[in-house]
Amino acid sequence: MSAPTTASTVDAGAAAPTRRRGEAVAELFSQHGAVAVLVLLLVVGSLAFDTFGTVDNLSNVAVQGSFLAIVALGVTFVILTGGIDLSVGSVFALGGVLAAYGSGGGWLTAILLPVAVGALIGLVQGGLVAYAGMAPFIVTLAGLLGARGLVFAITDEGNTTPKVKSEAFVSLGQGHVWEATWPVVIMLALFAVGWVVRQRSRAGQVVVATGGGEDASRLMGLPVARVKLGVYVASGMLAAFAGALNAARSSSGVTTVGVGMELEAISAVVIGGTLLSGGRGNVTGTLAGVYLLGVIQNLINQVGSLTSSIQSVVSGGFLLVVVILQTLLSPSRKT
Amino acid sequence: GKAEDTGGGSSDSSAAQQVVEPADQNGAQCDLTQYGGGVKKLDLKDATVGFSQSEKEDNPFRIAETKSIGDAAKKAGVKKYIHTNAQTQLSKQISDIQDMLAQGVDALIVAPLNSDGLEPALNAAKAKGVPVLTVDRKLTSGACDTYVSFLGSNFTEQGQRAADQLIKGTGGKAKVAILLGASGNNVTTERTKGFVDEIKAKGSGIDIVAQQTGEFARDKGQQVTEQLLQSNPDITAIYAENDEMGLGALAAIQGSGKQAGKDVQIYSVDGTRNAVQEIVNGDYNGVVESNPRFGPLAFQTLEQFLSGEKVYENIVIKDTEYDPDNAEDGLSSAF
Amino acid sequence: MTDDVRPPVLQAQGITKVFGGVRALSGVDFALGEGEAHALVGENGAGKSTLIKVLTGVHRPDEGQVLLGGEPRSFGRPLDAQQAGISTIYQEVNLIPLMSAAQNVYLGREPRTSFGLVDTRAMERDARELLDSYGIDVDVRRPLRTLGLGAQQMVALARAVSIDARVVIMDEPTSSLEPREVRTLFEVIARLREQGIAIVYVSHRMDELYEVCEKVTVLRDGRLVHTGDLADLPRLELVAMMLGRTTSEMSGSGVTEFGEEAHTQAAEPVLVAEHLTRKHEIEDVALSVRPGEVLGLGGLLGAGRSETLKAVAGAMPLDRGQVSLDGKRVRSGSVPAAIRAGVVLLPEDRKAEGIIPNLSVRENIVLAALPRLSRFGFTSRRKQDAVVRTMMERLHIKASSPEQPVAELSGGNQQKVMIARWLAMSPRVLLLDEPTRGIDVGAKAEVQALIDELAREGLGIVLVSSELEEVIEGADRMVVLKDGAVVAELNGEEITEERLMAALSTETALPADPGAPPEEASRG
Amino acid sequence: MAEATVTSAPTRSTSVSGWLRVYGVYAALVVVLVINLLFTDNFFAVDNFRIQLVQVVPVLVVALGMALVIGTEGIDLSVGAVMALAAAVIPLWLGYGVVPAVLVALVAGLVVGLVNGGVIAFIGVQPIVATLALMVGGRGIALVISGEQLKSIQNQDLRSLGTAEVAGIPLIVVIAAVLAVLVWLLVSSTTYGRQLVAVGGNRRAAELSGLPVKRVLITAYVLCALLASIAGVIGVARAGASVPSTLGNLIELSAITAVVVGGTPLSGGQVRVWGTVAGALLLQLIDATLIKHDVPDSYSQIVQAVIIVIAVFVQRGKGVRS
Ligand SMILES: Nc1ncnc2c1ncn2[C@@H]1O[C@H](COP(=O)(O)OP(=O)(O)OP(=O)(O)O)[C@@H](O)[C@H]1O
Ligand SMILES: Nc1ncnc2c1ncn2[C@@H]1O[C@H](COP(=O)(O)OP(=O)(O)OP(=O)(O)O)[C@@H](O)[C@H]1O
Ligand SMILES: [Mg+2]
Ligand SMILES: [Mg+2]
Repeated sequence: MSAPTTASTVDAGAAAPTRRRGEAVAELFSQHGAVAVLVLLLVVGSLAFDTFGTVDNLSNVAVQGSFLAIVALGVTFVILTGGIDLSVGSVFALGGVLAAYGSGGGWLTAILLPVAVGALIGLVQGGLVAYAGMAPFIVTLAGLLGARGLVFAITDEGNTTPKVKSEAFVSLGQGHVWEATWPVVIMLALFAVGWVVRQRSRAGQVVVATGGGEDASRLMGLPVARVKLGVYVASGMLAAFAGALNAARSSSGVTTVGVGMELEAISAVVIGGTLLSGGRGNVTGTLAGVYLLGVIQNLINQVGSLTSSIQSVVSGGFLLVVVILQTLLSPSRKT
Repeated sequence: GKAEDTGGGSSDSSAAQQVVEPADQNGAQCDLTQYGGGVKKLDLKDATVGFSQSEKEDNPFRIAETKSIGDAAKKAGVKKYIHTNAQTQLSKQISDIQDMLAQGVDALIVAPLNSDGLEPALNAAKAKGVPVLTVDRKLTSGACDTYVSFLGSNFTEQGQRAADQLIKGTGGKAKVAILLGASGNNVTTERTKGFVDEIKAKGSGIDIVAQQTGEFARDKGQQVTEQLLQSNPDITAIYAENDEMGLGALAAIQGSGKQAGKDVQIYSVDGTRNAVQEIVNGDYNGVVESNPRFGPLAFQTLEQFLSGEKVYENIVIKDTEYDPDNAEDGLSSAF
Repeated sequence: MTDDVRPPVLQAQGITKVFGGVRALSGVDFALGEGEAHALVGENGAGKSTLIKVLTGVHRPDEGQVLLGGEPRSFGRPLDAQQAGISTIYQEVNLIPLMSAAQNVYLGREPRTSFGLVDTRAMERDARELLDSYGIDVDVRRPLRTLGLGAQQMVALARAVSIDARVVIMDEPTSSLEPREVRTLFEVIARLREQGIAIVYVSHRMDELYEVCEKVTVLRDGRLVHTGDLADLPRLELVAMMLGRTTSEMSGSGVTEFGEEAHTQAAEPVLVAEHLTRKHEIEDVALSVRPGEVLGLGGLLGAGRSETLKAVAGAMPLDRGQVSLDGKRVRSGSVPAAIRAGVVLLPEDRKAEGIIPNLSVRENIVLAALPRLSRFGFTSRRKQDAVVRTMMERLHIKASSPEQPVAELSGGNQQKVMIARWLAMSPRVLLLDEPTRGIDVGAKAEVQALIDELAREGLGIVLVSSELEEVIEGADRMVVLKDGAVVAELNGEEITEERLMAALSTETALPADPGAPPEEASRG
Repeated sequence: MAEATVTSAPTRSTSVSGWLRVYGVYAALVVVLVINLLFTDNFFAVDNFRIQLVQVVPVLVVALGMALVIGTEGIDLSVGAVMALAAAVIPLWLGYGVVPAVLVALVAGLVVGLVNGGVIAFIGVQPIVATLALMVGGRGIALVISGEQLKSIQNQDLRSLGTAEVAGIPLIVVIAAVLAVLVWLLVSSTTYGRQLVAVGGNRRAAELSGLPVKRVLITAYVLCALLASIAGVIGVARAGASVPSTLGNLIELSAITAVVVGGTPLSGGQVRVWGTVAGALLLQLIDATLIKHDVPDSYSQIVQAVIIVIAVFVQRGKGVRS
């Protein structure tokens, strides 16, 4: 029972390099395919419409996408753990209303109040998922109902729309820093943090591991439950914060915003190359996914004559095409 | 929330032109110099006009509205006409308006999704010196400041008139169930307020036994009515905040073996052909109209304004109403 | 070499664990002395893994307590145990397939830069060195799932050992390791013991136990039947204890249950596979099996034996090559086609590719045969029960009832269920990848005898096993693979460990694959 | 092998929690019934139960299909859109009579099912996004087909489908019952049913055992879409109008909830047909209770959320994932 270790180590490794190269390319595509498609669209758009490539238009697109982007950032981490968060749309609305109420006490409370409540909702949902082993889909579906109910409960069945009182807070949504508006700057900052957490922090590694194999992670002695709890809290906070920003932008806490936002966020995340089953994906992809959706909308508006029904058909068809490409390029495709 | 107005039949915009309430003709006025930072004179012939629709054109009211404005644009012979649809998403409507501004529109017609929350878009328009005319839903922000003028119906008054019809029709004695529109929707709020206040004021013998949302949808209206009729059989009248729910209620009443229009009376707001037809059939008791054909009046107002004339800040449409006496003749003008 | 005055570093007292009805452990005591290597043995389902999971906080005991260095400790989760200095390799590889080998080794304890961020470069460097020292020369950035089960097991080992611990627990670490890697493992264990680290070692391979351990604890049906020094316990007696029989009942024959004499074989091969090629996996592999013949596939870890079997069974798309049965060509890359032709594969990774955990034993057995056990698409319970009964009897499958969820069975019995699934199809050729992986001596003997019997009944059998004796004694003919290509074929008497090792180590310029880049051609 | 058990195998248990896991939804149903009998006027009346049964039909029929898809570890968000499509095509073909119209509606469902299933089985797109695309696009297509118009149905045969009775029981209720039995037979005692569960339990193993995995998947999505289009037809017949814009809005969520509340884990490998039926009824009764007591929208949404969580909590199996 003995084989020269030196000789044998070589043979196994031998096959590896080429194998890696192939995978690397596919990996690159599936992770950054969204970016590629986005660039492509931008080029096509500017060629097709002379009003598309303008600074004016593009900065619009940037601001418009920033709110969804912040929400999707949180959802990305939830999905990475193999979970899902359907409550973000309702929490987004709740965040806006609370911010408007809170703005009475200045811009700080206008932010802290919604973020705190968002965290609380995340805590409840995360607790049920992480410690009671309930299905995230159903827990957050209940969250979707409950949070929206809460919105109507504190606004007299949505019959009152609280206005934002703090000027400082309003300027947070509408003001500029250099050329960019605050929401964009804040969003980019959050994504920078998100990128570091995902790529370069232990927590990020555990998040991905949890999604890649929950039981294995537990047996490896990783703090699975805590991490799960964490991502739902983060998602809740980000959604509420985005809602607050949105309220600042429109200087009122509208009760009907954020309907269907959860699905937009999820598709953005998936278009961004994150596996819905968890374990693979990154935040840059999500950012690209969000702006893909945004640019499509903008292009539809550039045409300026499509009926709402045709618009739905177009966005639906596009979504399908993108996810198909995405999947075909993905290496971890099950066969 | 679904569109507040739905029905069937044609939407040909030549029928039943809108006429203005004479009462409101002596309200405040606005002109080029007063609006925003001031607007330059302009002939519609060489103007690009944009229309931001709030809800999907999947129901007669929206279809009629969009069509009417599109036709009027053609008639006015504008240089370019573009239209967008916010698909009941406030954030999208803000984006839509900003996109159109980026495309360099000279004037905007906006059907606001919500009375609040459009500030960023409107401010952008103001900054660009682009006049904004709002139709069908009134903004809470100031006329001749964030927008030139509002032209549309008074939803609160529609509610009042429905109440008056009901009081008259039931001889002042009834148990009423209200089918509310979608929660958080201004139209719901105002049509409820108008109705309830009027009942309080004039209908001592009438008590409201239930207020449940039918989300402006026929099937939901039917289901809710079925439940309510069963648990309180003594209901003698239904007030539906749009025709679709009213027609749903009709189906429910017939299903329960009661006689619609007699045992249980139905009143609703809209003026769609289907509902008016039912009055003719004697199964329906009253419909208050909410006229969607804003096109001609809107462009007339724009023309005046851009040519430097003064225009009224509040141009309230005089809505007709249908009851068993006039339904026959009114049928043709219903949309 | 052990002196019992030292207090046990890890101890279990009167542990009882019940899984809804099933009594996995009842009143088990276990004591692990400082720096000792302790064998934990027992049949499949005896409770070894369960005991380990109780010791490491995966399961909470229903009764009894765990003591660490004398003090009672109750670990809420594996993390607590790990922090208390107990490092574990659980049965069945438990790593993250989508993450790289390096990440898997350092998950949760990644080297960090001064800013507290993960230092990827350092991590990959360390991982590479670590794995190299274990003779696993893989690209540590590659997702783990692209490695074979064996390589994965070595990564798991690397992880467990690189956590500095006082106790290292290994639950069947060698179940899919080659002699070479087993060597490496033993070297590692030796190193650990020099550092005074205690080892708990679970294995169904007797000779390994005697080589590594000085103490032994024997479990049967969740009860402690014996604990003491291993040296003064004859192998036969140990086995008897595990199986609960007396030594007299034990057959003292060879290491395996394979009959000595070669099988009588028909002249014409039943299965012929040629030019099987898939880039980076296997290169122009050819093999043929005659009815009644057991063909062994030899090779080192990662030689591509599993790939070859998958290729023949249509479970892996091929770039080139074809399989034919009785001269009739089988559509390649289609499992159903292969099965229809009578070629079936018992996959290597039982958990991931074999059992359907939520289904009962019965449903797992009849799964493949369902269509022929149904009428007009309606399943016939009567026909099913007939098949299931015969299979469970013939293979001695231990289950509370045919309706018990297969996930609750122990490894060995799950393996038998897998075999039963295929026998129910009455196949022509049986492809067995590690058929005795992780199953106990009793069951192993039964399976080996079964293979023998099936061959006599005229089935063609291809056997892959990481246990040399098994292939050597079992096979009538052996095809040796290296880096996915055939390097030698041994017949009858030639089949010996020496010849095999020779074939593997010799500098073979044999089918060097043209498709591959230079660095591949220059191997050895 | 404890790992495997942790991930999916339902461990038979004698404890209370074990009992609840299996019968929780029925228990909940009884509780809600009792509460209503005590506190709701005119609740214990034939016509009340008939209303509840009639109203539950669309969700129930859709949920039956959803249960199959969830059994394969998938999900189908496009069911609402399919109902809309069915509603949209019916008026166009009603001229040729009810049967052709209904058939065309079913074909519409079939097509959507094939697209969903094909994209998921052959390309391997994740079900939730694949079906999300059709959820968005499908309703759009429906509106385009219908010319964005809603049309009243004059055809009496079709209308009577919504009102007719068989031995005092509404026809559509009978239809739903028959469908439930059929689905139950399919799952419990056909080759396909068992293969479906196997695919949901361990897809790779099913493949290696020679099961026609792709066909099984596609069939599941086709069946789901067909049931959805049936629900669409029923919806049209009930309302006496084709309203593609609102018909089946958000029904996917109700259906999924019904399935999960009924004890079918989203992790696949199991289909509990009668649990699903009970789940749908439970949701319907809760809804009815809240309406009959005139609870405002806000609180009724909160109450529903809480009840759903409780119902799923008591019968949770460990490791159930989205
Ligand atoms: N999670 C579980 N749920 C139900 N029963 C279980 C569970 N885990 C183990 N069992 C049962 O407990 C008994 C012991 O299982 P265990 O895995 O400890 O055996 P083992 O000695 O490790 O066998 P093997 O040598 O095959 O690994 C078996 O009968 C098994 O069916
Ligand atoms: N020691 C190793 N070094 C590098 N790669 C390896 C090693 N072991 C396995 N692999 C990888 O695993 C794959 C094939 O291994 P696999 O285990 O399936 O082959 P095998 O001959 O069946 O070995 P096993 O005995 O594990 O079945 C190849 O991709 C190979 O690169
Ligand atoms: Mg074990
Ligand atoms: Mg192998």
